[in-house]
Amino acid sequence: MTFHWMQLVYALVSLFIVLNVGLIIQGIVRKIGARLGRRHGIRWYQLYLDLFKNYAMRSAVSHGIMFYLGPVFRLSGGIGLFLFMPVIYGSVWFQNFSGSGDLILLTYFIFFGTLGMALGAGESGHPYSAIGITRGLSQTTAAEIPLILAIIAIAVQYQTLSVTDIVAAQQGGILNWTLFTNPLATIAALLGFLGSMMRSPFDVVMAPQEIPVGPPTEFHSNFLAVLQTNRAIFPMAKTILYVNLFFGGATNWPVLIIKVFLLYMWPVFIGVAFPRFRVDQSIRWFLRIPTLIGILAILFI
Amino acid sequence: MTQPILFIALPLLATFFTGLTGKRYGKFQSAVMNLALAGTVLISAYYVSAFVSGTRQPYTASTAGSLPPFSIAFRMALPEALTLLLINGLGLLGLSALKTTFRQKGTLSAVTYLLYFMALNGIVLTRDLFNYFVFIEISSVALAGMVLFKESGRCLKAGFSWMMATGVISIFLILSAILIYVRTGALDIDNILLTDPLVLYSGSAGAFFLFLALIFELKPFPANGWALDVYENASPAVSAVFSGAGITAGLFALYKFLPIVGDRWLFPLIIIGLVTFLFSNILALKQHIVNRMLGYSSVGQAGLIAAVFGMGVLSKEDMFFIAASLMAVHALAKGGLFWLSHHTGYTSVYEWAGIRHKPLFIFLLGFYIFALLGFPPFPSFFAKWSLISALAAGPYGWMMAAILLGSLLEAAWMIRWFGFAVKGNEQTANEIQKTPPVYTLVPALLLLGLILLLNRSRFAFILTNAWIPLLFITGFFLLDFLPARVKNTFMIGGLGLYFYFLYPTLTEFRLIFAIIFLLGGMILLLAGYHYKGRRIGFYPSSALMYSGLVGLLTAGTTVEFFFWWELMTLGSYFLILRGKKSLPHALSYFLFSMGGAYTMLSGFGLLAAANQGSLALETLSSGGPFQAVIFILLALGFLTKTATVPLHIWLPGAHSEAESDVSPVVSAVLLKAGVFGLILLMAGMGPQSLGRVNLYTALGWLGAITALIGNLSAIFEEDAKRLLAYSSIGQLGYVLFALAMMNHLGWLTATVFALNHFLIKALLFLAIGGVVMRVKTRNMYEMGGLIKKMPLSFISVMIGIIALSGVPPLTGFAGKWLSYNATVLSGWYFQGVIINFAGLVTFLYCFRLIFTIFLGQLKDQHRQVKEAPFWMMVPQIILMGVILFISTVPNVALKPVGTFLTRYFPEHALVWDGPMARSLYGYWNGYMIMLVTGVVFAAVFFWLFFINRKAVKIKQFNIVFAGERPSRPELTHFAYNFFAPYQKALGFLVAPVSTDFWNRLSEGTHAIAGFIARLFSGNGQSYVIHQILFAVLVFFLVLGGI
Amino acid sequence: MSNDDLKKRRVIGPDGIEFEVNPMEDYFCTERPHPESPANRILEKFFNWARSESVWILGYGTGCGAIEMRPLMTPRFDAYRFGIQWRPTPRQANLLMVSGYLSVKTLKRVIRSYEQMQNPKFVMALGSCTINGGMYWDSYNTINRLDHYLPVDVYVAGCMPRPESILAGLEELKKRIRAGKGEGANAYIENLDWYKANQKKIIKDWDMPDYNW
Amino acid sequence: MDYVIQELKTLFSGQNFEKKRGDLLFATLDTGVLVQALKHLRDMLGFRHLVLITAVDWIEEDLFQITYLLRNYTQKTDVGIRVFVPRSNPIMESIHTLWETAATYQRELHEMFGIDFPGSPRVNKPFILEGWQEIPPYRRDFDTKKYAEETYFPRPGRKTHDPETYMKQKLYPDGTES
Repeated sequence: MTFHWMQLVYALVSLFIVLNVGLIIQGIVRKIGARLGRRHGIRWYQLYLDLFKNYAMRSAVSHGIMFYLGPVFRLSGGIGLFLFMPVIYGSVWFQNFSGSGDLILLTYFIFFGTLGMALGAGESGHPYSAIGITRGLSQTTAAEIPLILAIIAIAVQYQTLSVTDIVAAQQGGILNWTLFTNPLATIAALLGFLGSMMRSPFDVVMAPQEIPVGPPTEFHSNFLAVLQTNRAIFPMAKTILYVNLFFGGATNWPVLIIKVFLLYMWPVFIGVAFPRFRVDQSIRWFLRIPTLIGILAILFI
Repeated sequence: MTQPILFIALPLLATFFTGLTGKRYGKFQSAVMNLALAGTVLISAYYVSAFVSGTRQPYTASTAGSLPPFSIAFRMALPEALTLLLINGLGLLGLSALKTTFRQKGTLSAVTYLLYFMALNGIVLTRDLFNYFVFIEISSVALAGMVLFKESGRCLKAGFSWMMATGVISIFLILSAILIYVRTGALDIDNILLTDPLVLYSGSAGAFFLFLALIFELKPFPANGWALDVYENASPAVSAVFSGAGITAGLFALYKFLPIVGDRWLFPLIIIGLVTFLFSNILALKQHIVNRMLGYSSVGQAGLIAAVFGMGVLSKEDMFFIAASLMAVHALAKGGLFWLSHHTGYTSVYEWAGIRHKPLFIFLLGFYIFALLGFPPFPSFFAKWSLISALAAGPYGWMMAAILLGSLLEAAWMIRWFGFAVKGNEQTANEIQKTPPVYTLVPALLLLGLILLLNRSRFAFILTNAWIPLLFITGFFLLDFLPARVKNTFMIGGLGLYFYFLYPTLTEFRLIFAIIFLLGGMILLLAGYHYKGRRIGFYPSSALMYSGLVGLLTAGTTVEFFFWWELMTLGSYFLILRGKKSLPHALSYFLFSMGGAYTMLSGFGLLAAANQGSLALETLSSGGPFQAVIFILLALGFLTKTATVPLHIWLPGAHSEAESDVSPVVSAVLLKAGVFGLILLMAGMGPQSLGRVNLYTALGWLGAITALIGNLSAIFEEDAKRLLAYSSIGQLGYVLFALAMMNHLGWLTATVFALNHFLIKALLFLAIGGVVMRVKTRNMYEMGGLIKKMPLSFISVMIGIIALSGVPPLTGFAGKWLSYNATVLSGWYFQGVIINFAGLVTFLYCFRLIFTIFLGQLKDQHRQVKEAPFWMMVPQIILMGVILFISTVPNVALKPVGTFLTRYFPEHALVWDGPMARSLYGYWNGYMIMLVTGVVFAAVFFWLFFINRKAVKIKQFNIVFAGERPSRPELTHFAYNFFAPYQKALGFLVAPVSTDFWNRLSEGTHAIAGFIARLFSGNGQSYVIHQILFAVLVFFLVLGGI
Repeated sequence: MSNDDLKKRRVIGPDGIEFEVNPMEDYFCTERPHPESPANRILEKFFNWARSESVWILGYGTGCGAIEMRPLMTPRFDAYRFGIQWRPTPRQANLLMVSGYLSVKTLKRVIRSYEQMQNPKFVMALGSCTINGGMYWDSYNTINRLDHYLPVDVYVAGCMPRPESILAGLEELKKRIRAGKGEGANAYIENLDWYKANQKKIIKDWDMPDYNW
Repeated sequence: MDYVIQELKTLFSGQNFEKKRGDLLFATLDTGVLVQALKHLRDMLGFRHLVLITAVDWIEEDLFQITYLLRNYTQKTDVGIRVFVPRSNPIMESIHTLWETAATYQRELHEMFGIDFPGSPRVNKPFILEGWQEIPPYRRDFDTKKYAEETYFPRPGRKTHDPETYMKQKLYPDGTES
């Protein structure tokens, strides 16, 4: 694959779009959550304000070079994940750098930021950071199992690991979506998805009342702003991956945004309905029902 | 000019002479004794050279010119000459150890000694039953006298038991002589054999009694308590000749008289011999008194050699070679060990730590022990090999099993002893006496080995192929007095040169593993420059190990392969043993390696048998009807080395307790020997199945489970090096899994994993080793915050863990990507999921490793710690460079591998387009990934740096602590029991099941030994009863059906 | 917490060399803070707007007033709609809400938390106790005037003030921020010596560095 | 309750028995027998729960009164044991060996009254008064108001009213009362 400079421009454009979409979707989601609780809730643009505010903080303290690099790793992880993903099917513009690697690259690149962030948080020397990270890592390993099963199932189903090819195979009608052609894999992956979105019942990582916000407890000002930027991009990128794999991808931005929004609501719904799991409980949970469904998905390809 | 009678006459003359000169044992008497024994040695040496060169023919001489039975008929031939050389040589050497005894006890004691040797010479030379009886009597009485050199009640009791027991033997012997004479009218072997075999063998009680007497001379289990008491209680200097010379003579007598006894008794002989061998070693396990242990060993070895005499399957040539090698090595090594024991004066193995500061003693102890155990390059190694190969040709699996099991047990207690000597708790050191004989035996053994080898064309490769490495090893043994830095330079240069010369001949996997073994070894050796002083023992051991490793690559035959395999095991064992607390772990490493080596040996034996004795490695492809069994046996050997569950329990201790620059070698380099073996095996033998079980499927599952168990165990470790060791188990599990897939992608994955594991584990072990060197603890919760003090080590570990966990853009991802593709390709979905779960678990321990050591809170006592030593950093920097290079352009490394893999698996190869790899399913462009990640990272970094340039640098207690402030770093560093929730949820998966199994096995063996040991009460009467019962038992068993 | 672990101590390193550890200097940053100047006027106006519309409160209850802060999050009062959110760590919070009387012991923690917040940061004090000691004015252990120890932006009177008044106070605070008057952080640093003298006058066992970064 | 009185009287020569209610009894004991008496009450008479330990400063008598309140859960009765220690040398035997919780009460009494309980865990550590340098604040000779005014920067302009007259004035400004 040859490299064109225009690709860079396209990539930046799509990055800009997804940043805004991410901020707005999350604002709206929180608004919806508030309305469910009969509150007005935040304004839909509140996340912009928070972001600006944090970028505008005047002072900052640093625990050391890794502390500095932690958010950098995190944001590069988020942006990188997005950049390695084909966003709009059939569009020359928005393929990003998906030619660099396939589905496996995406699933492993998710950890790039996580690991870097863990290191950064670790250097702060705050015990809560470490506790939060151990929880997060522990839970993630378990949550990934149904996802791996689902990925293998669809890889076998489509005989490819290329995301573009998987999306291509789902074109031509809603019934071609993996959701309908391989419902078990989709269910397994969606259950795994819950574990990676840091929402209840799997939000013991952050646990504000217990270990104040877990890993990022020492991050503030610009560091936090960078993390917030990532928090807008990273879940979007992950959700786009799921849309691509299971929900037929998208051929234009509006469809993509709608699909992403709907899929994003899935952990939100679960989150408002279920209380928090302890880490060992969530590990056990992931290793039971979702894993079983994943295994069935492979058996019934 | 010479006559065999001189062997009797010389000692007799000297006896009279010394006896006449009075009671005092002075210089004159000593000179006479030395002269007499030296004379016998010279004469036997003359005979040996004469027979070998063919200037003399074997002949029989009779005394007094009359015929048997009225004269003493002596036969002289090459076997006799060699045996006599051995016996008299030992006698001569033994003199000096007994000098003080003779001085104290007077000439009478010296006379006893000479008489003993006269009797032994007689036993070897005589062809006559009655004379044999006479000489046996003389030797028994003489030995009883020698036992009493040490004055103690126990000696007296032992001597008395001995007399009673030998009395029984005499009775059997004289009975047999009478009975045989009555039936055949002759007493000498040749005449007896002239009579009709029917007459001789038809239920002859004479043969039976003769058999019993011959056997009892060799102290068969369990009717041998009397002999053991002698070993234990007599002076070790006496035991040395008793074991070295006495047993040799007894064995020779057995060999000589066996034709009279007849074929019918061969099978019982094997049984008795093997049972003795096996149980003696079991019993030795429980002992801690060195002399008694050595006694058990002597008895056991005698049993083994006796069993060899009984093995009709062996060709005459084989039998001669095996028996001669075993006898010679046993005589010399056992003599040496007893003398060592005599000169150190230690009784219990625990006291042997006293020789720690005497490298020469350590060297000798190791030399003798490993000669006895049959390690290369000693002749016993080739004897063992020939024995097993010969047995493998027939349905004698149980014999192989018994021999190998016995050898394993022997190794267990011997190595434990050796370990205590090198690493045990030091006790008050005895004043060690000056000791001439022990030194002189060393070259004798080597010489002997070489002479024997020259006679065997099948092992001639030692002289053609192996002389360079062997010279290399010997060189390091000889140059051990040089400073470590000089030796290190030699070693690096040597490996480099070797690689340079070897390079043109290496292809494919051999080249890859040569790079790992040699270039990797060179890089890791750089760390050795850090050590000052001499590092006695390090370089010879390394030389052994590296030579062994390289030998595996150049080996063209199975015996060569096994030769180098054993050398490598030996060297690595010494290296591991160098660690401070590595005593039990080195032992367990050694035992597992030996176990693996023995299964491998039987596998190779069966293979050779299936190929009409051909030893070429290419014969792996034609395993005959037993190919599945061969595959399993060989695989077991290699899997032990790669520490596959459940054969893994040796690894964590061995790797973690080794020195800082040894751990990376044994982990990153040594484990690859097992991988190389597996590759050789799988490529050679192809798909295998046992019954309906596809062995590769089984191996795949085994690999997946190993990966999971290894990684899960790693996350619950508090000890940094143990964590890395467990991680190695997991990584090797991936390799096994990938290899077992038996397709192009699988093997490519395995290669990538192996290479990666080498790079990463070397890097991590070096980095952690450097840290441990500085902070003097391996517990991670005692460290923390070291990033401020050791930033370079931190970077090393960071690169290491990113690569290890398989996060793009570093090399680890290549393995993950390939493994996914290979999983889908082979349809091994569930194993693949376990593998990937294990991969995720890697994150947990990786984070724990870097966080608890480098991040978090710096401790008080580490505030002035410095960066790891320069020479520890140099190899790390090189390795980091290699990792980054390969990560950026993976095609440079992977494309050639893929190309030659198509020879094995032409289908489903990767298609390369520059740095872009395409498989059947996906694609991956390492260069682009690195580029995009790098650019994004740099952009974000500069963005943050720009907006946040004013950040105030604060210190470790400036954290938000709920309004409080931290008081002590120890209380603020979260590190202990790091993954408690994980333990709660999944801890049951790492319950130490296999450790328990092996522990129970070992405890059980010890319990058996303890139970049997109760037989040996030390009571003369009960020993006689044992003998009688033994005789009855043998009689009924033989008559009852065999 | 006693001062013992702040005293200098001799420790022996892993290589056997003994050396001195001075926790005050080795474990804590001793740098003196300096005021942070605002950005240029237009940008600062925009920033101030963003700050006023995104006030993150440090959820820290010092006294009885903490119970009045909870209803702010409920549907009835719903402070979220004004851009007000709670943060569990001072590092990420902008507003320190002192909810009631402060004893000497709690004041120490409040000071620490305040100093750990980042510039710009605001203080809002609830209840008469923070204004003049309230009903505890003559207690042996309760401070009377918070503004002697920390720069207070807004006082909300009452014993205790109801959530409505707190909301009104927050509105007032937002106005101040938008007007560019929310410079308490800089004021604190500029008058650091005075504040520190007052603080040290009543906190007799000063067991922390002068400025808690 | 009578048997409690009986036992305390005969075994520990208790005095000044006051039956406040049917289920609440106060008694005064000598300091020397207190621990034995409490142990007896706990183990023999079922008063297993130490409700509280408190002190009163009888500055006029130059005594500190320490009161131990115990509860019997089966009979639902309480017993308060009083002992008196001299103000000049306020030392009392610690009962943390009987109830571990007593250590906290004793620590508080030590801080607030300056009564020492030798051997009680952490009794010398500050409890709520970190760095207190005056005489213990609950002693009646400690002038709280003066201390507060000197220390805590009182805000000028504070007015104090007598609650009764002030409320009267507020509620009935015209002076009528009914």
